Amino acid sequence: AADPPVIRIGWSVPAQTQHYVMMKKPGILKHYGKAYKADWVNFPGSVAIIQAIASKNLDAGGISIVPLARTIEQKAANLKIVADMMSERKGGFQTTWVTLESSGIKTIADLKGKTMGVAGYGSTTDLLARAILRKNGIDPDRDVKRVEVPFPVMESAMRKGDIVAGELAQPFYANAKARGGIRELFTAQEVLPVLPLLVEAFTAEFMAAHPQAVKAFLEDYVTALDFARDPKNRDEVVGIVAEVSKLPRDVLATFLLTPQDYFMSPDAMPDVEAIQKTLDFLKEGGVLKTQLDAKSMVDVSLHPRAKR
Amino acid sequence: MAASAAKIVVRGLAKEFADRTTGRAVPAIGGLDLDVLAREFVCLLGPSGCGKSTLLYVLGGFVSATAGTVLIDGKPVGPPGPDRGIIFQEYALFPWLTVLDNVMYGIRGAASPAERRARAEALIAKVHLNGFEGHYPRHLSGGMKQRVAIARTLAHDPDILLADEPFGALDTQTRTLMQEELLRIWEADRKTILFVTHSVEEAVILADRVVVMTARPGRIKADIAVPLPRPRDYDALVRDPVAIELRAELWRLVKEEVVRARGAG
Amino acid sequence: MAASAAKIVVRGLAKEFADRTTGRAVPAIGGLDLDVLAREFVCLLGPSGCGKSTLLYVLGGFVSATAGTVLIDGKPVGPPGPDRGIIFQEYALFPWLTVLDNVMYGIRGAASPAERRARAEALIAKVHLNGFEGHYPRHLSGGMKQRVAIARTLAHDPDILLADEPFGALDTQTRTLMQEELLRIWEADRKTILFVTHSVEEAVILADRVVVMTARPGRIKADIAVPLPRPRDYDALVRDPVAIELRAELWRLVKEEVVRARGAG
Amino acid sequence: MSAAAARPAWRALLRLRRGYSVLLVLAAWETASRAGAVNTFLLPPASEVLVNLWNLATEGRLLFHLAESLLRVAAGLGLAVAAGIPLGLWKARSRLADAVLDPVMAFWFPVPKVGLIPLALLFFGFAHGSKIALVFADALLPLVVATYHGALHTDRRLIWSARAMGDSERRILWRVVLPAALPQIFTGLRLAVTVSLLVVFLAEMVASSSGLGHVMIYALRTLETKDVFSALVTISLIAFLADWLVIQARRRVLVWHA
Amino acid sequence: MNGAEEAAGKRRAARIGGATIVIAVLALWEGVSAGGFVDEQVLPRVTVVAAAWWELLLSGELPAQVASSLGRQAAGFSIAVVVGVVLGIAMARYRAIDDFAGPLITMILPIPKAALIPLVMLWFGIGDVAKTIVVFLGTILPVVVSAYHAAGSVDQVFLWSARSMGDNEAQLLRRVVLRAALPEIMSGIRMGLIISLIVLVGAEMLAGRGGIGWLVFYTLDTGAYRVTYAAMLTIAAIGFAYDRLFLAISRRLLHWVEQE
Ligand SMILES: Nc1ncnc2c1ncn2[C@@H]1O[C@H](COP(=O)(O)OP(=O)(O)OP(=O)(O)O)[C@@H](O)[C@H]1O
Ligand SMILES: Nc1ncnc2c1ncn2[C@@H]1O[C@H](COP(=O)(O)OP(=O)(O)OP(=O)(O)O)[C@@H](O)[C@H]1O
Ligand SMILES: [Mg+2]
Ligand SMILES: [Mg+2]
Repeated sequence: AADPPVIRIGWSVPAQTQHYVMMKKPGILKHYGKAYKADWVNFPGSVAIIQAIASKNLDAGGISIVPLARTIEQKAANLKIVADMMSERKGGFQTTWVTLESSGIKTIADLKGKTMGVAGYGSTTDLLARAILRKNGIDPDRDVKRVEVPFPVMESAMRKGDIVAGELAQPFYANAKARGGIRELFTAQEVLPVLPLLVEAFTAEFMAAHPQAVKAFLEDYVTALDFARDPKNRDEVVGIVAEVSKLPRDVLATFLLTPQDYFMSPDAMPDVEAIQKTLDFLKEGGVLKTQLDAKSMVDVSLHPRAKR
Repeated sequence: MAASAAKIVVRGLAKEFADRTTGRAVPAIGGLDLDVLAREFVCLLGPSGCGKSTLLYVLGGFVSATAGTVLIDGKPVGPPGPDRGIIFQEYALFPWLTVLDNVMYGIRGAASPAERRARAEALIAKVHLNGFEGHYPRHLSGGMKQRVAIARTLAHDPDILLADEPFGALDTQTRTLMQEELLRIWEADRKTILFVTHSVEEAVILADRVVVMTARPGRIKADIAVPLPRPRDYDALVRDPVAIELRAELWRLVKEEVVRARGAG
Repeated sequence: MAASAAKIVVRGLAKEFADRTTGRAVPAIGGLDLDVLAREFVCLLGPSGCGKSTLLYVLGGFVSATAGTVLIDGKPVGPPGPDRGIIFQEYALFPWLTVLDNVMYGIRGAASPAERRARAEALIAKVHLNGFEGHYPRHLSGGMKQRVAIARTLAHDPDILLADEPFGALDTQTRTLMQEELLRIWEADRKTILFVTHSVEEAVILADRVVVMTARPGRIKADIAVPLPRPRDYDALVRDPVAIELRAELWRLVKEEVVRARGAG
Repeated sequence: MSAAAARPAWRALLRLRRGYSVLLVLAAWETASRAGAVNTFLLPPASEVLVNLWNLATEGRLLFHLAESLLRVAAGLGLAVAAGIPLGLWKARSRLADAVLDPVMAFWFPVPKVGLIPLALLFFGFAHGSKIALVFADALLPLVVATYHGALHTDRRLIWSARAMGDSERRILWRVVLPAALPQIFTGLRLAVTVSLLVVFLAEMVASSSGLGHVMIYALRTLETKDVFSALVTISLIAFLADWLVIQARRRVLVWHA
Repeated sequence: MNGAEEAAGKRRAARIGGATIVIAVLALWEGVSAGGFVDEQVLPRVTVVAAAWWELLLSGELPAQVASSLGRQAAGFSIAVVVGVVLGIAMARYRAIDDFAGPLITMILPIPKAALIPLVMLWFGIGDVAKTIVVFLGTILPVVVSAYHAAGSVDQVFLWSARSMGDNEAQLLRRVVLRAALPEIMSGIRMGLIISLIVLVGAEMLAGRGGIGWLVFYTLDTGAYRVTYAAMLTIAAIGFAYDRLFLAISRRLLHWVEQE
């Protein structure tokens, strides 16, 4: 038989547990090496993965929603969302804006005139924070000073007093919480109850050329997801994530695969409705220039758990 | 003498240097005519700063003249080439090469490496530097460097030799030995030599003709044949009336220019 | 002469250079004794490469001796200082300073800027370089650079002057003028001068005493007083029997060493 | 006179001669992305980028960020010059300083300073301080190394001359070794200018709320490729200008040099 | 006391001084972190970093990452040296090449490599070639600028001497210009060597297939700072070793250069 097609797939950290399991435990996968092979390439983030896809160096990747939407809007690459990866919603962790208990900040309105930390200007969470601030009567550009602080430094900057509030993703939230003295200020819940954080995307060209490979890949993807979600494997999965992220195991153990972790949908199906809401939100915020249709962006024809 | 027969013909040569600091032009040579016949040994005398080195640079093809023509073998002077060898006033030894390698630098042609080496070693012996073949220039005394420079230029055996005070850093006795060596080479290899010197004595011993330059901007002040038979003996010339007369005359000519330059200052 | 009275006392001085390429030591000076009295004008003659410059470097405090003692004013020679001025064989002008700034470099003390400038300009005039105050060294001829170096050293007015062939790049006539200038300064400012020269004539005109060095490794071969009254007239000395005899004697002494060096090769 | 009249135009052409390769690259860029040879998402046409740049500039936002970056470069570079040249001179002239500093620098310089950004943020603040510190840390390398190598090979007779005229070692450092090393120091300065620009943008990309690097990373996150390239073109122009200034200064200061 | 003894004494004092500085810095680091002056999460203690380093070493990850990086670094650096020296000398000697390449160099090299990554991906992919090119682009600047200025200030009389001894252009470049410019070129190469290690981080950001620079950037992102510092110290140690090697080679090549 001919060699199975190679899927060149981009991944990044954090929050791609399905990928990490697939990379580190190919033994549990049914089709790996038979129906397809995977070339796992790490990138610093979704933008880099998209650039690699646009320059034809990748066929697929775990991508966050804003860059994906912008890519499709600009027709830079014909990407299809084929599976859900992680989302922020009730029942799972949501990026949280926190303050110190001692800071005296009780409500969002108290932030007026204060300095707060932004992990990345222009990122999805930044757009959400802006919307929430505005909703609470605070002009994000004028009423507060917002400085860019990398996630890992956020807690320290807050404790040191450089900023009074800041956003924390996992594992930084778990870490800060464990050290105590932190109070939650708000989450994105208010503006977007469900935020599809990361999705698995393939180029339409690759799907057309190798449908069997993609199908097999998605089956394995679901297998990895099931493996990760199985409580008896938790220790092993924590170990895998620790190895991949190089973060201390004990830190990860405090939240990983608990309700404090990002939400992984058990059926791995993309939530079209939530995606559409997110696209609408982005259009409203001016990030997207055109109205995109979530349905046309999603292609679950090869998804093993799609209702046909 | 017919201009066409001369090896080197200089007509109306002028050279000005742009002085970047003041923006004015500094005239170094101002309308100089000179002929040098093939195989002639011409010495050039002149006050310090009168343009002697500059003249050699123009003949060597290193700097271009501001005005005038320079013909070598009837053709306008070209870029620097192995037909004209030059011994620079400031030696210009390659500091990254040993004495031997400096001298071997210019030897080329069909010679095998062993032959080239032998030739270089012979020349090093002629300038009395045997034993110093492996030394780098910075480990040599002033006079030794100068002798390496002489050997290096002689090694590549140019047709025309332009020498800028080549013996200036040598004691009188070593200088005499070098003069004898140079005359031997000149006679054997039939070179044309233009030789800048500060020493009237040296000019009289070496030259067929002595050319005296004026103070800056340099022109030819006098062009005097040396009517002394060769080989010339140093001790004999001390007492030779023609030589004494010639020396006095040259002395007087240069002195005039030095005084003039001083007045002009 | 009592050693204690001498300005400079050198005893058993030896200097070897390590030759990194061969690993052997090259002896430059081999056991040299010399006394120079205060206000004495001593000329140093010797074959090329015999260690004259090296001796000056040791006296200047630039290089340390391998063996022997050197006393200046009765004290072991210290690091270089403004009491000993040196004119280097290869000029060592600061290329980034103009002629004027080079000469002004060494002038210090309580003088105001205007006074220092005036002093520098006077010295520039003395070496006949008026008009070139604003030039940078690389725009000067060899002889002009040498004269700037002379002016610079004289400007800072050292007690002891160590001069390494300071007139080597000058034509005989300019050289004569410089010699006169130097003698005037020596007499007026009562300096002690150790003067390396290649010219027997120059030594006889300038020196109280002429010291002849042997071939490398340098030692003192002869130490001869010059019994000629001052001021000495160039033209008169040409015919003076004492001077003629002295020149011949010095000539012979150096020649002997040159020949010996050649033989040793 | 016709020659005199023709001169300005001729001069202008002469000046163009040094810029034509840049024009060629711009033309190639434009053609490639217009002809569809490259994905315009990755490389938008030059003309669109330039128009976009013009819009950003007239809007004023870009100029603010440019000023922020330049301030950081100027401060960091200034500190690096003030520290690097004396350090290089001292290292070249004192065997003790060399022996102590050499291993320290050999260890410190190759450290990728991006890794120190979190620390710099906490130590020097989220505004200018951290960026200035990083610029300083990296711009120091070319200045110290160039000054050191330039000073090391100072003609010993020049140093001797100064000593014989009574200069102290300290004075010699400033009056002899420094000018002798100046040609190489200028090489180091040229490099330091480029390095500073590189570092400031990198630091601003990792964590900053202003500056050209911030503009670029913001545009990158929202995939506004034209804004990304507008920032890049601005960086190029600034670098070109800064380099030109250094070369002019070099020409003026080194009149005595070949 | 003779000169050799004095020199040895100074060397010893210097070595002690150097060691003191290193120990003082490490102690300060430990103190600042352990004493809570800086959050341990941002600046892990030396002992923690050392432990992480040791772990990475034993697991074989560190040697593997270093090995994969050094290949790219060596390739990028070597090409940069060759191209940089040739281009720098050519620019100094030929006006036309200077006019063409000069503006491009000053406009392209200051662009952050991270920003060029999309284009590098487009033209060179995401493999070793692309990363080597990024290293090359980062490293060539000091080499080319040094070679340019050095070749431009070669003493005229050397060129003249060689010409009058019949050197053609190629011989002149090889036998005189390159040799005379070598001391200054070497200082550019020294900077290039150091910078080639620094830009590994940028190059390996491109797309991770490992490498010591990738390790730095990756863990900087995940917040695993103890690994970041361990990787940075490894790079510093490699840099230190390279610099010693450079000095040994440079001393051999430049033994003819005058030093007081
Ligand atoms: N590169 C230059 N730039 C400007 N002026 C120069 C340059 N080279 C020489 N000059 C000037 O040209 C004149 C002639 O210089 P040149 O070196 O030819 O003199 P020279 O006769 O060789 O003197 P010397 O006997 O002292 O060596 C001098 O006045 C000098 O100042
Ligand atoms: N730095 C050095 N390293 C090794 N050997 C040296 C060094 N300097 C000088 N020498 C050697 O020492 C000897 C004496 O040199 P010195 O310069 O003192 O001679 P000199 O008498 O001044 O000769 P000249 O009249 O030619 O200038 C020479 O043989 C030279 O090769
Ligand atoms: Mg001359
Ligand atoms: Mg000497």
